[in-house]
Amino acid sequence: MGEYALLYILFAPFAGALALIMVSNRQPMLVRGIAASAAFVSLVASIYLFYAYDPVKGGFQFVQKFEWSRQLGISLHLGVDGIGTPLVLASSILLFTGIFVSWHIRDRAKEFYIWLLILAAATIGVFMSLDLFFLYFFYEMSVIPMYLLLGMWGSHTKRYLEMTDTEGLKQRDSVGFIFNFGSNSKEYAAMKLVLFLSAFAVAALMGILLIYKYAGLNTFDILVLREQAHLMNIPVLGTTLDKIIWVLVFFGFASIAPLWPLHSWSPVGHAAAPAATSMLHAGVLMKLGHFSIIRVAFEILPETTREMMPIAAVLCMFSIVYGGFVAFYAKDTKYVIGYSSSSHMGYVFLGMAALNYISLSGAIIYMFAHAMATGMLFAMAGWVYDQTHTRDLPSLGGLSNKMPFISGCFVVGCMASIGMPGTVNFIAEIMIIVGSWDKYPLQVIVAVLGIVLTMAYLFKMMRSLFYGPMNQQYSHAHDAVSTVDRLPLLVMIAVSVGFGIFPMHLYDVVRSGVDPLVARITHVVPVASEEGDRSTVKPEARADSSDTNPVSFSGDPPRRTPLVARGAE
Amino acid sequence: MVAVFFAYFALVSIAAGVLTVSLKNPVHCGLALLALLMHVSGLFVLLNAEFLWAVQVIVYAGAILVLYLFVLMLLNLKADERYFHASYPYFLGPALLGACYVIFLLIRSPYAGVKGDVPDAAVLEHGDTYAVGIKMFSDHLLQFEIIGVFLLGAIIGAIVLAKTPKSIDSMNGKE
Amino acid sequence: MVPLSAYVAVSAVLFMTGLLGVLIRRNFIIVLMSVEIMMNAANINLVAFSHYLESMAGQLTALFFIAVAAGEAAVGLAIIIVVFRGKVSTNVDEMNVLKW
Amino acid sequence: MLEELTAGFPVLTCILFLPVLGAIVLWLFEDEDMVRTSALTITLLELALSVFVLLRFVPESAAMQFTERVRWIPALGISYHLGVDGISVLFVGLTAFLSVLVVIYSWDTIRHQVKLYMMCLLALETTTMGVFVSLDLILFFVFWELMLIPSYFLIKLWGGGAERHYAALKFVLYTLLGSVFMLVGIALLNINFHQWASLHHTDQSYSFDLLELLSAPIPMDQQILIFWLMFMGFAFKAPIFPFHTWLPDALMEGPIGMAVVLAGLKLGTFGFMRFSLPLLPDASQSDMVVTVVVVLGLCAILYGAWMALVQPDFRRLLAYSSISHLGFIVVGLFSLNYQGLQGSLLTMINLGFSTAGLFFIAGFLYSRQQSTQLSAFGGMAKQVPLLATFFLIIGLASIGLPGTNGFVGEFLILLGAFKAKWWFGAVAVLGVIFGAAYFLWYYERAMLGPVGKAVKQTMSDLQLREMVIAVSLSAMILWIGLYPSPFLRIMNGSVQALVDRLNHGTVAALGSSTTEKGR
Amino acid sequence: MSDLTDLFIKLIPILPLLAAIANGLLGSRYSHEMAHRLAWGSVGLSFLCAISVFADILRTGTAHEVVAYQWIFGGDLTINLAYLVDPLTCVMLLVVTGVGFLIHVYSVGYMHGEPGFTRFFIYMNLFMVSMLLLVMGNNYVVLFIGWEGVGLCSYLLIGYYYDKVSAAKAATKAFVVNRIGDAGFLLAIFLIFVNFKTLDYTKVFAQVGQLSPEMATAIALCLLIGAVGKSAQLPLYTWLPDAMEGPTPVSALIHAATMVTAGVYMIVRNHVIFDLSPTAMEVVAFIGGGTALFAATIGLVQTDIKRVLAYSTVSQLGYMFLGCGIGAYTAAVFHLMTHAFFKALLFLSAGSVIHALSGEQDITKMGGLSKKIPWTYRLFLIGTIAIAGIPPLAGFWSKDEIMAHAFTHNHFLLYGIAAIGAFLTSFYMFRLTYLTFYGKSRLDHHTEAHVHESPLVMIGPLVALGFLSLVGGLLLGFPPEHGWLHQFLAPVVGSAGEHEVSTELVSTLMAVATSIAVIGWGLAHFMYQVSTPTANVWAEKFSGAYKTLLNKYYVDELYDAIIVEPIKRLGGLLDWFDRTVIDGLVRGVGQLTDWGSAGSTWVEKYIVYAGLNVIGYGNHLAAHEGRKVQSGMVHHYVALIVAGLFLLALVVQFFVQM
Repeated sequence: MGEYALLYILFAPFAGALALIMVSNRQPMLVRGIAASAAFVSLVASIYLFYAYDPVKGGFQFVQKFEWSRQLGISLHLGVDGIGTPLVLASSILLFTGIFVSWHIRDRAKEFYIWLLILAAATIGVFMSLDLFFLYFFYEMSVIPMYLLLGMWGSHTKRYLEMTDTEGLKQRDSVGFIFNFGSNSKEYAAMKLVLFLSAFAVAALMGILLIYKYAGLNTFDILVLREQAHLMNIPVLGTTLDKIIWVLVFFGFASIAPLWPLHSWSPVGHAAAPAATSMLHAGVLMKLGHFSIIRVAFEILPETTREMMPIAAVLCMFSIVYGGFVAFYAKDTKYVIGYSSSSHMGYVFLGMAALNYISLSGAIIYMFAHAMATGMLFAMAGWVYDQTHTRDLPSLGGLSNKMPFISGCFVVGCMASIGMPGTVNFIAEIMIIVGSWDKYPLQVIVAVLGIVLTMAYLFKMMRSLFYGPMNQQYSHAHDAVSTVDRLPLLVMIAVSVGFGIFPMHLYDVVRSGVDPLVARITHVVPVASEEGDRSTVKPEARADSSDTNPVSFSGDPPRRTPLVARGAE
Repeated sequence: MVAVFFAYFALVSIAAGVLTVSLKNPVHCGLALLALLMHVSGLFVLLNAEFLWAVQVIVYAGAILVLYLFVLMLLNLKADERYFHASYPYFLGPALLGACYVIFLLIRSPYAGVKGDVPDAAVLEHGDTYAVGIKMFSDHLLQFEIIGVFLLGAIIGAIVLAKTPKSIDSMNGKE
Repeated sequence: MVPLSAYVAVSAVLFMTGLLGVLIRRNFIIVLMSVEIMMNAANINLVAFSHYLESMAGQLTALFFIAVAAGEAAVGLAIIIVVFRGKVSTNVDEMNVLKW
Repeated sequence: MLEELTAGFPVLTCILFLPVLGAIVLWLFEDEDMVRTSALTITLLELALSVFVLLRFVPESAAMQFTERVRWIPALGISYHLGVDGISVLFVGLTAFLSVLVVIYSWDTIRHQVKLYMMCLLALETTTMGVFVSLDLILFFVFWELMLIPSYFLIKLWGGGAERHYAALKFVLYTLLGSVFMLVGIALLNINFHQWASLHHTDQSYSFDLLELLSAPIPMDQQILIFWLMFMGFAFKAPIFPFHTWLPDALMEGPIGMAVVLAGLKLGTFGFMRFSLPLLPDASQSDMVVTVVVVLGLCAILYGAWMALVQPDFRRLLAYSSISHLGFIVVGLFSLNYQGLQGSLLTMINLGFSTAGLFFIAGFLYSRQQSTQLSAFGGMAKQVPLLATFFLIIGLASIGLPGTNGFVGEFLILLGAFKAKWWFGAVAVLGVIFGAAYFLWYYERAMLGPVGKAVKQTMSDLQLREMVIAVSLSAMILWIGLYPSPFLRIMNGSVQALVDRLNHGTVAALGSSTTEKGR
Repeated sequence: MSDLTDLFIKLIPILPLLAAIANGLLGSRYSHEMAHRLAWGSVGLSFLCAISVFADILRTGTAHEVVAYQWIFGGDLTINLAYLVDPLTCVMLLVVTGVGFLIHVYSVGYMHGEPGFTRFFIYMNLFMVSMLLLVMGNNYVVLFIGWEGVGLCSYLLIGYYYDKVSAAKAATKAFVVNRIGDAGFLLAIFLIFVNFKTLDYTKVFAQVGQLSPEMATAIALCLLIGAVGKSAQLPLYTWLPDAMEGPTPVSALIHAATMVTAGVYMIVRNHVIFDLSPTAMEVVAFIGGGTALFAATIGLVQTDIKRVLAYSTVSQLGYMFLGCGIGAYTAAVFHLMTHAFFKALLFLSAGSVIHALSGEQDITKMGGLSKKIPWTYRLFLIGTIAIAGIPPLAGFWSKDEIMAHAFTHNHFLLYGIAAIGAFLTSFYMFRLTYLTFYGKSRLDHHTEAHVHESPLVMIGPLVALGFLSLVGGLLLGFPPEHGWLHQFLAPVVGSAGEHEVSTELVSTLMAVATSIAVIGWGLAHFMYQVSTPTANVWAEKFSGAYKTLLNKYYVDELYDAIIVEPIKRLGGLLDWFDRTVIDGLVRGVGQLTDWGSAGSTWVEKYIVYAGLNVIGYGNHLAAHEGRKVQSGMVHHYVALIVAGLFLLALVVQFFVQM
């Protein structure tokens, strides 16, 4: 496959979707088989990609470029760097496992798989786009299938179901509709998700178009733009253009991340979605936000990023604490996991905000790690829901006797989510903490307290689900026994723990992507030592000012320097 | 002379149009429409478009209108008591105002445009039919083909729609 | 020499008449007839411009319009027949399934 | 011959992963007896390995021995670095020893979900071992955190109390709260090392390795900050007064086996000795730190003992006595002199026998009376003389009677404390009195006197398995009490090294003139 | 020879230890016979070893220092398990092993048929071991091991009848009170280590000159606290009378002859330090004197035979302390020895009485036993006379020496106290004798029928002790201040007689002491033999004082009220504090989290969600109105299209005009 790996990864799901159109719903095994093999091809190619990516060489590899519109300067330009590679891998894994998680879907399975494949393919497309147009194209494309997946295969919340028809109608048409937190129909969730994301995507699109227009290069190509776009110092509306663009791009994409307070679509969406969708949604779809911010804002507007990222550092605290608190209070499994996801995305923002090698690498690894952890949790929440047809925590309990395997995996999932050592989350967490301390000590304290909070609500959920007295109503629930049911969980656990114990390659890959980026943003270039050990960092400006140092202590004036060395000005 | 013919054709066609819209009996409407078509074809003649004149007469008057009348008769429609729509006045006033406005705009428009390559003399040399034919089968061949396919589709569509649905009958279990 | 604006004005009047017909008549067939009126108005315009701008494109387009009108009439009338079978009426007021 | 065979044999790795592999093996079995037998076999093997390490350990040496080092995440300077020195090697043996006893104890006291229980137990053993043998701070933290998981389930699933869910969650959250702060501290150490390394242009830029971190001087204010961060982790885990409230709950509600491990293995104070003191010698010696910590320790001694005095429940009493003993250890540690450190270290080991032993006794009592409340006891000595005898022996060890191990440790601690500041010792001595008071008073009410009303008439004395536990514990207690020199010899070298380091401080030792020494 | 002596020295404590271990491990396997033989046999062997060591010391005059093994070490601290045998130790060794041996033998008879026979001997042997370590240790820590060890064995033996509530309580009390003293002792050890960097006696005493007086006082007072606890002096004496709950041989061995004298031994051993501190000496002397008088007064009215003896023990120990306090160390040791003889004799005789009366201990229910158990009676009488201080029996010499020393060294107040104490001692001891052995029998019939003389195995040791009580004083301490003992101990405690006193004064003091004792005897004779109602009359006359004395000055109650109860109550308070405040804080944090999460959820529901939904709902309402445009009527749509067209035209025109 070699250099065409990206095409395989991207188009295998599309091809699978096309093939699925041809077959009938009356042959479920064929349907599943096609979906699974498409996902498998994508997965294998991703694994190949991940391991074939050469971190020493760095940069964008496996680049493919197809001209699409010469007049507008649009081309299908694909390529991955160290940041995209792990995310592509995560997407493929979640797609593959998602297919198995939704193995038992009976209702219009074919269509379900088609949309799922398209969703995943679009997500993957974002991660490998090097063209702003296609980045946005895939971004929007990934949102649309969510609507159908939620609206058709989703589930209502318990409180919504409990309302009689007339009440439901009344609610829909009255003020009660405004305060419907916790009692949503799946249609509401789907609508909210798509509208919200599309609305903010438009902001991002405006940003992209402004870049396109004011760069004056007649190209959407990120690689060209980042080298040649000079958007600073164009005065607009009392500020400079780059700031406006940055804000548009940042908040446009941060909505899907989701950064507080733009998160409210996400728990509802998670809650309503079927398991596999939630997995992809929380696992990789949310990372589109961070990824796109990195790709667009960080790459093209490095200076502005350096000035503006403190915004994220402030908001991420709210994300962490607020999400954690609401998750603590929530009574619905998927709400808990959903809010936990939105809380955990705060860590990624923290890592991004600190803008140094360690923390940004940590943020990227955290995205990967969180994909696995939250994927596991959603898969198992989905399993429990399938067995009991409820996600209402107070009414559940004692299921561990009925489903020992699931409960065991759930523990692992929770541990991964908390960032227990041994899982890749831990590596990410520690890197974020190590990296961010100098610049944002307060945020780090909040973040570590957030870990405790995470543990509190996850353990609370675990207890309400699996321990304590069992509701006899659910005595028919059974464990995941077949290979098909166990495979996805085991795969995700293996990945999470495997990278937790052997994170070297992952780290190298991520680092190869982060290093040039941070160097651009902070004007500090990494110098590889003789062994190719890229951890050694030396300030570029050492000759100019002897006290420049990437890391500093507080309270040690002679050596005190900001973490981010300012530019020449 | 031309102006007189023009005035005649124009006035009669407008009058026929108004009648078509306002008569109560559908068949009368159809007949008024026939008058309108004829007089419009006359306008075509004034514009040196003899071929179109022929087509107008043959296709519209000969084919389409007959089709209308057949349908009218087939459905055996009686004239309605209230053949105008209930909100007629609300439409009429603004529509007439709008019409005046549009006409006013049109009249004071300059109508400047790029002159084509087929002056009147050239048409008159070989006749309109010739000119149309040359153009149609050279520059506009594709459109012509498309129209052909379109008509075929329309015919098939009309047949499919209008034929007695068998499945419904069999569903009803009789005949 | 009749000015072009005269043809255009005639065409406009006819078009308005047809439009009014579409708007105010209840009988579906009459509505279709009004559409024919509007098409004829358009044809007049096309031919007039064709003449005055010395280009055959207008005439050709008018020709195609006539063909389209034929197709439209055929399909439209077929639809009317189908609807009539169901509703025993050609009253457009009763055809409001477009409403949400 | 043996040495040749064992040269290069990664014995610590084996020790570390044998239990967890064993747990996986257990998974395959269905038969409960088979599970128990295998668990016992595994722990015995582990004990054998530990004894091997203890025997091959070169005493009177400060060097890390049996070291194994594999680069793990080189970029961040994280490595898989194992090793034992005089401070940690005894804990390895102790952990293995207690695990065997816990398995024996659990043989017939755990009746449901035996397999899972044993797996948790073995997992706990691995993580505990990991804490003791890790020389890399991240590796250490890994095990430190992982320990919470089996602990949580042990308390939650096999606990006897009604509040066990609450207790388990409280334990885990409490400990986690401390450890995350410790994690920040660890991160700061790393950052500091990085700072230092990049100034000195050394190869390794980042490092979490204990031995490498020791070579980097740390500015005083930074040391203080890191110290308090690490203090949070260790103090919450230990637990040091007033962060102790999880302990009575966890010990009360959890199963005896868990209580034995929790109370017997003093991880928190080990952490102080292993990391805080050597890494942050200047901070550890600063007046403020010493005063605060020692005062907390003294409070713990008196408070714990005083609380123990009025507890009607034996396990709760033990919990508070544990707190009291931890106070001793802390006071000893922060006396920062040879006797204090040595005594603390020895006391940590001792408590593994005495406090853990008392928990076993509590378990024996529990299995007879289904309660450890005083109201269920009274005059038991009449019916279970052997139990009462061992109760007394182990109890006396816990209150530090000469001839038992408790005395040696306590004496050294008090001596060290007295040497540091006379009033440290003078206050701590009061703990000795209270210790005797609460233990003997409880013993009197529970064991002596006429047979209590609630005491069952048909009560059997110690069974074989219980005898094994009691006798082996008593043997260890008397051994260390009467002939402690093997143990002292093992720890001497490392303690001496620690004292030297404390005396010189990092900054002075490395001759850096950039920062002032702490005091 | 020296090697052999070293071996013997090592063997002395090991022999009883081996016996204890053997009995402990295998005691249930073999008969009681075997058990007690092992027990007393091992002690006997130890005694023999002690004699041989003694002989060696006597011959060579050098002290032996034997290291058994290195015990605690590290850094600058090394503590060996090592023995120092010098004359002082030798004396103690002989007393401990000798009296111990006799009591072991006695116990065989006394304890016959008790349920925990073997256990008893295990404890006794362990006690011997501890006591031997105590006296033989060459450093403070070994001393402390023995110190605590005897405390433990005392605890075990007091609680021998553990199913008796009073015994259990007494045992706990004894241990805890001792621990208070031990804490002081520990502090003393620390102070010594901090000052001298060593804990070996010889090294400490060699450098003692460097000590500042204040430090010496501090060390001495800390040591004194330890001694006070162990030797049952004011204010920590309360455990000793309660300790009589143990079997009588225990009372004899531990609470009369050996353990309680450990305090005295310790002070004598450390006399070098005490000598540096006059203040401390004052304190020691007054504590001793005070205790002597105080305990004697309580002894006046007690009715339990063993309690009377116990208070007399406390009182006699007071004399020893008094002796130490005024520098009469040899006299103190002398009194220690004689006291060991006669008090063991008294206790064992009392045990014999109790044995004869099937466990009766109340002297008001005895009387007229002299005929029924004549041997016991005679021996008891010897003991009484000895303790009363009537020459030439043992007690006289030692007590008189202390008193004389006080007088000659100008401690007149102390002398007065001691004299009054001596009078009271004489009185209550004879009161005890009279009430027990004379007068009419007040026994109940059932008991009376079973009264019998004790077997030979019990009487034999009594006879030996009686002999020692008779002649011990003369043999060891005559002439006063220059007896054999004084010469023997001189290397250790130094010569006592710095300033010579005239023989007249000595003779006078001896005469005074004798007369005091005789007067006491006479008064007792009058009250309990001649005019029996007098005692009751006086008791009623001074009923307040009588009751106070009978209730032991309410000291126990006082201690309960001011120490024990507050401690318990404060414990309860702390428990409340722990549960509500400290745990409350933790729960409070949890509660805060709860509130925080509820608050966040509120914000989520009413602000974030509702805010978004308001937008949606606004849309909804607008659409609700706006959808009416969508009538479904084609012509409506057409009309709209047309209107739009016009609008467009207007707009276009507007722009064109622009």
